[in-house]
Amino acid sequence: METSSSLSFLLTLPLIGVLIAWVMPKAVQRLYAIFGSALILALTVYETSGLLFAKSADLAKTFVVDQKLSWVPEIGFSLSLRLDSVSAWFVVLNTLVALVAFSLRGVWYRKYPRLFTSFGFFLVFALNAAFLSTDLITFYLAYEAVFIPMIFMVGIWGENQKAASVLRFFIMSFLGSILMLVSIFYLVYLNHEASGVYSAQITDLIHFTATQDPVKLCWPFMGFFAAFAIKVPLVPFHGWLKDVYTNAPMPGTIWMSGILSKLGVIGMIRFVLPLFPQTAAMHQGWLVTLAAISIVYAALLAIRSNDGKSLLAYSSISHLGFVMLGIFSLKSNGITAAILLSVGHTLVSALLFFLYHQVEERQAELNLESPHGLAPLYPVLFVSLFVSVLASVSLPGTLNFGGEFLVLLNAYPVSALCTILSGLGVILGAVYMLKFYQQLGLGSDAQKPTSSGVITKDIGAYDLVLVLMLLSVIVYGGLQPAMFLKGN
Amino acid sequence: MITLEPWMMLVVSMIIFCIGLLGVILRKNLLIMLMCVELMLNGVNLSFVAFSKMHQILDGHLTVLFVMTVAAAESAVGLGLVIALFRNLRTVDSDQIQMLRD
Amino acid sequence: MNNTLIILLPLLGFFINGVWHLIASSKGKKVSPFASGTIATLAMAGSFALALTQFLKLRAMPVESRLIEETLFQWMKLGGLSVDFALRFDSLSAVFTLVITGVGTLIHLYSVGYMSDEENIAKYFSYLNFFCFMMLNLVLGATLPHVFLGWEGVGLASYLLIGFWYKEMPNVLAGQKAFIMNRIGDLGFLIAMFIGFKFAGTLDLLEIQKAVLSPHVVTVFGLLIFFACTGKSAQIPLFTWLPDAMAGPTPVSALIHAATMVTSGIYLLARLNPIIAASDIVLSTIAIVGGLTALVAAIIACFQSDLKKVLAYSTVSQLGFMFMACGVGAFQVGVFHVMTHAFFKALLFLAAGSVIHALHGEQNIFEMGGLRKKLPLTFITFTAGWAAILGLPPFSGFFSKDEIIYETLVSHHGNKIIFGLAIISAALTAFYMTRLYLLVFFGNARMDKKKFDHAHESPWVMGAPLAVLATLSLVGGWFGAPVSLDHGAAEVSEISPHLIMFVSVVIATLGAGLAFFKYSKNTKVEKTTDVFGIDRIYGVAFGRGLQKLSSGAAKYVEEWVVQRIIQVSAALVDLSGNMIKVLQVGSAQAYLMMIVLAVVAIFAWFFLGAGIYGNF
Amino acid sequence: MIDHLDVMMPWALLSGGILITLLVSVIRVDTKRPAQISAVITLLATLISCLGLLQVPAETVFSGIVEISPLTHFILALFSAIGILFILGGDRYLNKEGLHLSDYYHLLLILILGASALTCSKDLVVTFISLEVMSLPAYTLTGFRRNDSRSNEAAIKYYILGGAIGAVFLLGTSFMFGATGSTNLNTIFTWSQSGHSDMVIFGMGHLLILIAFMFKVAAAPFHFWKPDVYEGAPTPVTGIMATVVTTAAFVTLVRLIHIVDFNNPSWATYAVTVKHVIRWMAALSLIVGSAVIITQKNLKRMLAYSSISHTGYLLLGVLGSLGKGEEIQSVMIYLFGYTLMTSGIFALMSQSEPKADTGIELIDLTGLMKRSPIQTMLWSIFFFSMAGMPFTVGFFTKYFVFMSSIGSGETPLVVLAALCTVVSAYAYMRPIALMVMRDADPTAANWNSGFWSQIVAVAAAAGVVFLGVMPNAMIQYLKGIPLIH
Repeated sequence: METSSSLSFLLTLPLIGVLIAWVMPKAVQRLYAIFGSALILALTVYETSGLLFAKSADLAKTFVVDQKLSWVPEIGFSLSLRLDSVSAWFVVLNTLVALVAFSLRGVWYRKYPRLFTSFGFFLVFALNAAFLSTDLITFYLAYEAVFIPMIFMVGIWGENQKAASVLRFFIMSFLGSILMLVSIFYLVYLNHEASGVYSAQITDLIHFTATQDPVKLCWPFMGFFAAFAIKVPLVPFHGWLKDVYTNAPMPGTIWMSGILSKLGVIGMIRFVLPLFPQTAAMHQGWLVTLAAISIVYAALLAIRSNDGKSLLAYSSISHLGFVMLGIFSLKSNGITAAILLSVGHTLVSALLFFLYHQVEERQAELNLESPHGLAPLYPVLFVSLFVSVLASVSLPGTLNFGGEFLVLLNAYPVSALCTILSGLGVILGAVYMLKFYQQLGLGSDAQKPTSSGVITKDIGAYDLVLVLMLLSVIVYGGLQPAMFLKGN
Repeated sequence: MITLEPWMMLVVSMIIFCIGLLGVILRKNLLIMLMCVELMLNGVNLSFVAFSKMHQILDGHLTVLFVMTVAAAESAVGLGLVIALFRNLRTVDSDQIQMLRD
Repeated sequence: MNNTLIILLPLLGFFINGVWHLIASSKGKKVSPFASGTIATLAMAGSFALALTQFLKLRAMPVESRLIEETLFQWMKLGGLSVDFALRFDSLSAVFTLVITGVGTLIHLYSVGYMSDEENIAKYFSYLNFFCFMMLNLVLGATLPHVFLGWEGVGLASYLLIGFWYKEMPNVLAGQKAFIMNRIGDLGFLIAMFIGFKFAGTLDLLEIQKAVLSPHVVTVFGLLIFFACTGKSAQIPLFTWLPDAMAGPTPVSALIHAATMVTSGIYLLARLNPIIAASDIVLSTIAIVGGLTALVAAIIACFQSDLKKVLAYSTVSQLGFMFMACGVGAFQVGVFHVMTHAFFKALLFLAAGSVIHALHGEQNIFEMGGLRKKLPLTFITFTAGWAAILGLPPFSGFFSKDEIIYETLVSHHGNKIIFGLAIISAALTAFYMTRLYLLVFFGNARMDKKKFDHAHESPWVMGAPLAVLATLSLVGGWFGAPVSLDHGAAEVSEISPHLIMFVSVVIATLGAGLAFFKYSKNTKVEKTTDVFGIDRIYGVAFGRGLQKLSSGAAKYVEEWVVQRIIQVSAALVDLSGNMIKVLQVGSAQAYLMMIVLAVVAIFAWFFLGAGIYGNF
Repeated sequence: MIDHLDVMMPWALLSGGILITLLVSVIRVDTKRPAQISAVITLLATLISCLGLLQVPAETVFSGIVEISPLTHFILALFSAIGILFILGGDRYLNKEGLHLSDYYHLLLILILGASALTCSKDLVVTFISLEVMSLPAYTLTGFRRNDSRSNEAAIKYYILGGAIGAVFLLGTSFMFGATGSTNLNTIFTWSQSGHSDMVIFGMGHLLILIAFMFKVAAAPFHFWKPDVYEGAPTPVTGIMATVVTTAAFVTLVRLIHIVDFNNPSWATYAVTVKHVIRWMAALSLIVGSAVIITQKNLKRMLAYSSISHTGYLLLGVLGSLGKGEEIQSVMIYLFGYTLMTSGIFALMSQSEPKADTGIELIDLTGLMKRSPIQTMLWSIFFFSMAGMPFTVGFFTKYFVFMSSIGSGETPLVVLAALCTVVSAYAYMRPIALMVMRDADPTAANWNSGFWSQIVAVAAAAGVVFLGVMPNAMIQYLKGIPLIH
């Protein structure tokens, strides 16, 4: 095994970032945030490179790092972290999403900029902790801690209906996570009864649940499922999503759709399936059905959305439905495909929201009911947007295609019907994403706005570099998904 | 010849206690409610004496002395509060003091 | 290496033109159409040359082992699935590659002239090159996912090119329609792949043919593949996008919607012919659907007044012929017709483009007439195309179409119904093509005098491709089917091929004659009639239906169920809070009363409920 | 003779301090500083001497009616610390309200003396007397705003209900005395291990005593007094009641529950009864607390309902510890954490200068972010802690009570508690939303952070966060304190 320095490093670095934000002058916060997160990204990639770029799954296994820091030994809490090829991807994506979110210009760099930057770095910290954690309690703590900056982010920099939407977001997520917490306690207690030690270590608990009757584990399973189904979200647990996505400031939206939703994904992969393999198998029928319904239902809602953000929000639910479908196939191949797809979804949704923000900066009133015809005015921006849209509709050659294709391929033997239903989502995906692009870019002969204060230039050089970076990962991943398919 | 059995004293004490309780619940005058609280305490005092007699020990009697002292202090405080209230509201009717609710 | 270069050259062209376009348009400059077109055409020509060398190399090989394979890299590997990014050049791919690159080169060349006024010319050529790149992936890909890559890629290119003039919403919507209808078919492709992988354990095109599959699986697989083909090749039920696709520039219609992309369905069926032919249900479905499409499209074509739309329906109809051929097991005949059709239909489109170009965008055939003098080259080449599609000997169409009609009768998968459908469609084809031919080139000029006077023959870049294609339309059929895929065909039959030949020529002549009588003098304006109303029905069923479904989901499920559950539970909590609050009346005596009640309850339970006497 | 005066030193100091403060108050001077200073010095001395005695093993004094143990020292230290915090933090509030009288200080000291005596008592009569010693200053302090009829009303209500409940407690004592012939807890416990006669009368007595303390900790359905009294009382007094009185009452409640030997099979049925009573009260407290809290607009009433729901959680811990005396640390940890955050909240609250005379309302918090980001942060920390969010002490307090009641098979109740947590979390998030997301309402209160109250709030917030991240020391220490012998 490696030395364990790399893991605490992944956690301490963002925290240092939080502190430095308060000594930096307000005017340079954006610059600081971008450089800081880029630095963290570079270091993270460097640290995890063994896992990310390993030629084979077996080779990757040699780079897995485990670290256990005692935290509250009296009650068996420990800071157990594990960096393997699954968490490595999520950790890297996390910082990448932070970089994208920090790169946006907006009110958050004018109003309380330090607070924004420090919230952002805190999010990076909490998410890293959640992605790396193999101790259920630590995971829960990190999982909850993510709310705190998120609530404030929506609250302080959000738009009109923010209070109601953020409260709903908080309450629904909290409902799920507290049910998970009770389930964790229950498992820890049962394990304590059986083995005499308090431990929330996933390895210990897996040993324990393996000996239990799967029917008995139904309730704890439901607790975990509720938390992650709300977080991802699966239909019908998505009631919080649209409002908070639309009212959140764009970085918040990017964080939420890009990486917060992956908390649910990693929770399912890391905790639910290993802890309750048989229970999950018992319930597989409706789990798969739920995933398929999510795909189609969210796509239907997206078709009707006339607001870009809510359209993208629903499309996010729809795509995450595919991820869930792969996970609920309960086969390691399906799960691996789901990881691939969630990497793709993270990149694409971050990119789409990022570009949509760029469009919004150039034309304030963006109603998708009527065509705006902006593409000829900002050709580079719209080409980027179009390629992102194509990735989102999972055109072959993009990362998302590999993900969706492999997910469906592995889900087909489980449930042909649900796979076909999900396949309808692919068609509907094309319908709404094309609508999104066409109404923004095509169909009318627009003029550049003349009023001052509005950006009239095409996408800036820095933004373009960022976009190209993401796009190249998406396309490279589409041609070489093997890099992302090293198993879980 | 009828002897005074402890249970008889207990019954009386319970009756006194309940009278006191009912008084607190039903009367509208704060001063009478105050007195009824004292009545409750005195009912209990009686039961202490009864049990003390039953067990043939003096602890109960001793307790009664303490309780009486406490009751005196308590009613002093109570009266002070009622006076303060009366200064502000010019009433000692318990129905008039229902501003804090919900 | 050559296989790779064949696809890389168009990709390179795509990148050069694409980046050029972006740079130029963000600087507000124009790209020279000639330079841009030269790059694109050269890329295609190079590709064609390479394909030709590969083809010759292939010819030199022994018949059984005619295959040149190049593996570029491993694409996907997960569990039992291993998909390589490999290019396979065999005789079937060769035909398609040559058609794509050859006709493609000509159309690129033609576009240089046709699109010279276009502002975003570099974008146009980059899209064209991109299309060719994807189409070549489709026909060269060694695995089903690779074919699917091309399959979706050409769909995308088609979307972009149909909506090329994107400032008008109808064009954009036509592209969207094409893309989405293709996607519906693609779903069939996807599921076919899933079934194939589940039962055969591989997605390699060669291996999957060798896999032993149960008849049931074969049938489902074949039907799904065919469903995918109906999308891409515009067959019933997914054919309505093709006429709308005429919103794109005419060379695009010629290349994508006549010569190449729409024939990829035939390619796929021919490629998978052992599996397709293994199921009678699949074959007869293909034959019937193909026949019906041929007939229906031909009927609709008779009522069109838009020059390009007539040709579009004609394409649909001809594709129906090809599917008929596949459906009776004569895959090589289908492929033969793909080739000849590519020549003459591309020719017809380009010639039509030339007419439209000359008339500055006029597409209504009742606003034309008498153009044979004004546009002699166009007229001559169009005549060649006309003769070919009618199936007049010795034009190429004669050979392929005649063979299809013959096979429908003699193949043991064929029968009289299909034969009847073929014959009637052939007659109708002759009718509407002649109608078109007469209305455009003969009679009086019915457009403005000024417009007529302004009409002039196209420049050589447009003329040369016309000439080449006209030649090919003439000679393209002389050498017979270019590839042999014998499954159930070539039965010995008592019916003489010559008899069928005779019948088909007579039928074509009859159709043409009827049109001649009707349209040679009388040129009363006919409005386009939506004969079957299929488009309208689809519009209601899918367009409006989807909107209804979507708003229904939003209103009834989202608003009334999902959101309502949240609201109601919030309201319930609030209500319970308010109800509990009712007890907080503010009177100390009431509080004491409630305390007493609680005490009484506890004691009652202490004495009664807990069975205290039994245990104490 | 009294040969344990050394361990009694803190109480002696406190009592002496009370006398001195009383003396100072009696000498009329214009400034109230002398009483304040003497009170602070008294509490400091008490605190220091308590801390010095923390390691002294438990021993009974005064012929068995009082037991001095690490727990009682700890609790007195805690109370003194809270007392200091509230004297310092409330200074500004008292001046503003015109309540700065010397009497305030000695009443406060007597309250603390009574509360700490309550936790030491090993005799029911002593318990009664210390209960009254605690309650009488509490009544008086509640009515301390003499010229405000709301304050008077609160005091009267508190007084009447408290007096009646005192009588109920005494009745219970009398029954216990009747059944066992003693009021000494050790004797009663010994009796319960062997004696089998008069169990009904004993059970009645025990239940009455429990009910009396359930009233003191405001478990539903005995909670009605709490919102009204909280609303009427001066803010620092409310704070004292929420911390000192609640803690003392809870510790005593737990001790009094365990005067019966539940492990003795002959008490099995009764144990079930007690368990059911506590279970129902816990469930009702949780439901009432969390359901009503979301309908509240007055901040103090909100905190009253919040404390009712916290009582529910504490009862969960009690339930988990029933018959397992050593597991009482869940209650202790909860009380400690709750005390910490409540002190902070009340310190913040005493900084307000509401414009309406109905006290501080939620609306007074609107737009606080714009006016004072630091206050907003402090409020948020306390509210997050109340909701049990991670990295605050509130998470660990909940962890322990949940764990301990899952351990005793109360999982459905824990699920209920979890659901109630969600509901009350909404109530705690709402003020945060108001502070952060709304512009200030024109009728909103002014906020003036006095130096000392700010220090108190910051210290409490730091404690909340520190214990939320590094709870080891707290857990270790509180685990080592046995409550019941």
